[in-house]
Amino acid sequence: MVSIRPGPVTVGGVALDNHLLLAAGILGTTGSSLNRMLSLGAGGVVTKSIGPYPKDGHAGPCLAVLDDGILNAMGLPNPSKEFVDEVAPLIKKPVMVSIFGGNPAEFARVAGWFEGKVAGFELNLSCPHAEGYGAAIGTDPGLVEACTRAVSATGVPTWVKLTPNVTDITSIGKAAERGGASAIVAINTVRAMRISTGLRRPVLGNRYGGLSGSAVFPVAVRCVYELYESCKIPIIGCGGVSSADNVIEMMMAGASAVEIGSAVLNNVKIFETIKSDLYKKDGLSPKEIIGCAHHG
Amino acid sequence: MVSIRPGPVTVGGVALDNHLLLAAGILGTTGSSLNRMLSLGAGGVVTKSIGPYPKDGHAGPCLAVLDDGILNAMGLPNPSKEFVDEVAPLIKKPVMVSIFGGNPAEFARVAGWFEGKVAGFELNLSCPHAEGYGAAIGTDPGLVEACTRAVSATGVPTWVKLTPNVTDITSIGKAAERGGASAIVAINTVRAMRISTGLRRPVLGNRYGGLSGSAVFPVAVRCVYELYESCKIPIIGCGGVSSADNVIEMMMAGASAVEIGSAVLNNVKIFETIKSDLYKKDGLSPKEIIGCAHHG
Amino acid sequence: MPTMDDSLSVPVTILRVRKETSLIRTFVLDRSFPFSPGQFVMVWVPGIDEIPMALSSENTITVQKAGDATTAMFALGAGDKLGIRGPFGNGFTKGEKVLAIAGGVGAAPLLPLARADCVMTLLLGAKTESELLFVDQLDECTDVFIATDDGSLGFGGFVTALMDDLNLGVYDRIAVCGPEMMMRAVLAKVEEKGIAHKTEFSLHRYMKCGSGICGSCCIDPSGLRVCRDGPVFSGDLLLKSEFGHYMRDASGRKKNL
Amino acid sequence: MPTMDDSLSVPVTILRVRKETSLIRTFVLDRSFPFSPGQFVMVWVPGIDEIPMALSSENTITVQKAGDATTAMFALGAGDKLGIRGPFGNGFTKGEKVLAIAGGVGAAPLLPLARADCVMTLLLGAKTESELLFVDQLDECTDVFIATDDGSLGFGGFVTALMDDLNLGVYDRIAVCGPEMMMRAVLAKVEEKGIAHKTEFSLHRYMKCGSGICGSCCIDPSGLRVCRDGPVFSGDLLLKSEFGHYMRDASGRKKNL
Ligand SMILES: Cc1cc2nc3c(=O)[nH]c(=O)nc-3n(C[C@H](O)[C@H](O)[C@H](O)COP(=O)(O)OP(=O)(O)OC[C@H]3O[C@@H](n4cnc5c(N)ncnc54)[C@H](O)[C@@H]3O)c2cc1C
Ligand SMILES: Cc1cc2nc3c(=O)[nH]c(=O)nc-3n(C[C@H](O)[C@H](O)[C@H](O)COP(=O)(O)OP(=O)(O)OC[C@H]3O[C@@H](n4cnc5c(N)ncnc54)[C@H](O)[C@@H]3O)c2cc1C
Ligand SMILES: Cc1cc2nc3c(=O)[nH]c(=O)nc-3n(C[C@H](O)[C@H](O)[C@H](O)COP(=O)(O)O)c2cc1C
Ligand SMILES: Cc1cc2nc3c(=O)[nH]c(=O)nc-3n(C[C@H](O)[C@H](O)[C@H](O)COP(=O)(O)O)c2cc1C
Ligand code: FES
Ligand code: FES
Repeated sequence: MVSIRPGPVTVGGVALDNHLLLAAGILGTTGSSLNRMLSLGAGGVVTKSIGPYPKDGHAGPCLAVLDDGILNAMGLPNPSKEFVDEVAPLIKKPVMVSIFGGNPAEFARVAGWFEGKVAGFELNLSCPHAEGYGAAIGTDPGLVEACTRAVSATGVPTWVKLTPNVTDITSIGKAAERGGASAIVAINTVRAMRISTGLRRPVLGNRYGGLSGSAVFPVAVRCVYELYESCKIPIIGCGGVSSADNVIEMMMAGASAVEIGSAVLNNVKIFETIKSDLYKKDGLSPKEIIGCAHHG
Repeated sequence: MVSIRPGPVTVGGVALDNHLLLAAGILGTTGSSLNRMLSLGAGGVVTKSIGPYPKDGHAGPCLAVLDDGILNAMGLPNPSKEFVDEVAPLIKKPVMVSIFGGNPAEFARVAGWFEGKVAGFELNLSCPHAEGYGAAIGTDPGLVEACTRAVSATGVPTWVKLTPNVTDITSIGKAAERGGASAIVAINTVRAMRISTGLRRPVLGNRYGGLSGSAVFPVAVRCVYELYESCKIPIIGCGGVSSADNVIEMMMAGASAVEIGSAVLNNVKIFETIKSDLYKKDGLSPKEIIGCAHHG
Repeated sequence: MPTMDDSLSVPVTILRVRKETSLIRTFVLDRSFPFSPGQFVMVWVPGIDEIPMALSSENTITVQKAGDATTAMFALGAGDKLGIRGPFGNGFTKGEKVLAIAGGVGAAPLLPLARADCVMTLLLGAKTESELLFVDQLDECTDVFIATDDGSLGFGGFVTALMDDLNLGVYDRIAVCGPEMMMRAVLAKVEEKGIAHKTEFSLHRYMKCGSGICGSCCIDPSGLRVCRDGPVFSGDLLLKSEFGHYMRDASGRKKNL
Repeated sequence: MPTMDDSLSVPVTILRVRKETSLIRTFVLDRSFPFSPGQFVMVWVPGIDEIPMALSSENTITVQKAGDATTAMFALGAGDKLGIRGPFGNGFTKGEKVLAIAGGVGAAPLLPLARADCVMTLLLGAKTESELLFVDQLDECTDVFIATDDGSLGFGGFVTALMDDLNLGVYDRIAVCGPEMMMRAVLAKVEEKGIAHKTEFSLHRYMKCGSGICGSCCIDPSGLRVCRDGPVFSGDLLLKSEFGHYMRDASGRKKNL
């Protein structure tokens, strides 16, 4: 097992406690659950995606647990502006607010609420199952660039999270880079569906959903690898990471840090578990690992 | 468990022995292995993809077996025209020749070799890891339409196999339909990568590969469901099918038949296994099942 | 490479529907789910929504009409189908001598606890006699004391008042389920008596995933998940919490009780 | 949802390389792979290719220089890394009294069979004395008879000729591995004597996946997969087959032997 040396971590303008962040939408609806995940070892946390208006999300079922992944269609439920009060007590902690909107102005508006109160922004340009939001925008390089610019103009570190549901993810990554992103997060969920043969209908209320967890890990590694070959800003790997070796693999593909979501399902202490395997005093420098699979 | 009534099966102009076909590239390099799979219960077989020139394929490793799928990058090895002799002894059996080429003329040329000798053609417009072939063409609706027309003009049943690695698979499905396809096959593998952390390089010789098996089943179901909503020609579901319930699920999504590939890895008798669970004398009519998840 | 064996919703067929009170019905399912009393399932009402419901026995859920999904359920009858995921959550800690306190449909998870033969005494409350849930079934397995708000049966007043007539020292555990205001009153009382630590409350919070991942059911200030770390929490833990003060709606906004 | 536990290639480090003959080297690995004699592994030579190799012991492969990948391996030494998948395939059927027949590097899978203590007699052939593989190791565990094409050691001629001096009726099984023309000659001989059914041959075919899925190693007319249904096949099955006549190259085209 390859392990890495502990040390200070700064990625895309944000100082983290370690290389592992809680992914957006996972136990990220309240300040106290975000705080709990920080105290359970997350090196940083990304909040539930916050939009310009409160949303209840899709009718249930919102989630199906598969053998090797999770299928979900929450529908971006969020308290909107009231969320400012949730993250206020976490000021100075490595908290990234995930943001979504229908156009650059909405992105800028939501970002404005949180300026000075969080470590950075993560733009959700990638949720595959909310009409008019997320991937509806994130598949269009022009819109991606414009939304990114609208937020990066604040000077606050701005990460852009990409959807894998495109013909060429690098064209979207480059658009984010042009828009002033300080880092790219790849990937959000893969558009998918399961059907209940007993009930003869899709298992999610929204019919379509997004696949996450181990099943998408090889897709996420591929996206990170492709982006590393075409973008210069740091990449945060996300999708199916559930072990220290998965973290190393993401890093070798080109990730400077990783986000973890679905693996929390089986183990709410996953951050502690991975950290104890990942970090060794005699481990390698992360620099030696990041992107090394490109030089073979 | 939902089961179906046995009976004659004709899909996209091709008469099959049952609803289950061997997917392209799986034990499809020789006439005798295709024949073996027919005698092991496949209702039809699709050959290895055949191109205009012989190809050795990529340097190895060509395949990695994952926990819930297979990652492969064979690189379209094929004997080209000599393959005519392989399928000749199988005339009158439900054999579909998979074809690839770099342009409509090449597709037509390869198809010409097999006219009158096979039950139909399946166009590989979807292999995610061969430069200039497969998905390189299959992501462009104009080229898909032209290649399809070049082959469907023969009057021989022409199935078009789609890649899921596009922003909108329905636009490609509709292009195939316009080009005169008699059926759509969805999906080919999902572009992916794994890295050996021990050897610090991608596990495949070609670096990038295609993911198949259980991991992609929810992606395949989604694609079939989307295509059913936008195309009129029959759909053949493919991707991660490994049980009779998976077959029913694909059918409910809109598939008139299914292809099975990776599941052969663990069980070369998978066709017999599934058939004995799938078909019951008192089962439902397939008509009642196909697409029923759209009416809920 | 294993073949898929997912934990998707299990389709179940409703065998029959029992009218318990004017607002509460029990749905008898054709399938049993081994569970611990206090655990719940996510009930998928096809085409409508998926909602959390305690198991009132291995193959029943007992539902109070509250809004969209429960109203849709009330239109279902024998032969209709539901999807069930679960059981989820922790359930009540078993004890030797348990006092159970139920308000309204809160009797649903307490009936199987009483049937597990460890409940010495059960206090059962409702607005009025006709809304009392499971009186006969509970009578069969434990010592039941009744309170109704309007005094139509038993003590006239809140179920919490019945606690004053009991020697609470006799019980090793106290299990509570009912409307949050009623549970808050119980918590105040046990805190006063210094026995909050042996009390357990089954919480109701808005749930989307039921699997401990989405965060919609987390409570302040611990951040614990009602669906996974609960729904049963010790009184101690709830003392300095949102419990009894506010909860969150589907969007995550706070709603005062 | 299990955490991933894939059967990806295992990285191994070469501990040392032993020169066996001018064309054959044994690579000693830092990791053991429990196997049955006759099983093989897919050896990933990083940056070059992945090729099938029999295990000559739990932690060794014995490689003859043949082309790109094997030549690249010959440039590797202690400390260099390879990837290993497997073991794959069926291996030889064990017997009480086995006759083993080895030609050239074909001795590699037969050495562990001899070491498993069931080989009574082993016929070992090569072009010339210096190309004989594992003479000392085999001598230690079985009765070895030698043939060289040039007569530099033992019988002068093909190893098949040594069979004529033996009472083949004594053996319950015959295990064969070597160049295909040599194996074909053995098959002709055992067919003639009516004992093809107790003979097993380890086949070499072009392999891409090694896992029984791609089809590149299938043999006519059975369509059986050398990597999965073999590499060891009974002489009976091979009698009316492509064996000894043709094989397929990387593209799937037939090549006559
Ligand atoms: C662990 C658990 C066990 C439960 N067990 C039972 C039970 O055994 N029997 C029973 O009748 N009810 C039970 N409930 C409450 C039940 O889930 C809600 O009544 C139901 O979700 C309402 O759905 P609806 O669509 O009919 O109402 P809605 O239209 O969604 O809302 C109607 C009212 O119910 C409230 N509500 C809605 N959803 C929830 C929710 N998920 N949790 C809490 N309150 C909600 C709303 O705030 C609103 O005031 C339980 C809840 C939880 C969390
Ligand atoms: C089950 C099995 C076990 C084997 N065990 C051993 C062993 O223990 N020791 C050993 O030295 N060799 C063994 N081989 C043969 C070995 O796999 C080939 O020599 C090797 O693949 C050649 O690779 P290359 O790149 O060096 O040669 P290439 O450049 O690929 O080709 C050189 C020559 O070898 C032939 N060849 C290439 N690949 C294969 C292949 N996969 N199978 C058969 N012939 C091939 C070619 O037709 C050509 O004539 C085994 C083969 C199989 C199928
Ligand atoms: C229940 C759930 C909710 C999610 N909500 C969001 C969200 O609000 N915003 C977002 O950008 N991604 C969201 N995601 C996607 C995750 O952040 C992550 O990109 C994806 O799950 C892949 O990572 P994983 O395999 O580690 O879960 C959600 C995922 C899940 C499972
Ligand atoms: C080893 C291997 C080789 C393949 N070769 C081809 C091919 O030549 N042509 C093609 O259209 N698809 C090819 N495929 C894709 C399969 O036909 C199928 O679309 C895919 O594997 C998904 O189905 P499955 O999950 O049942 O395997 C190949 C897949 C595998 C695993
Ligand atoms: S309902 Fe999702 S975490 Fe509890
Ligand atoms: S090498 Fe692929 S089937 Fe044998």
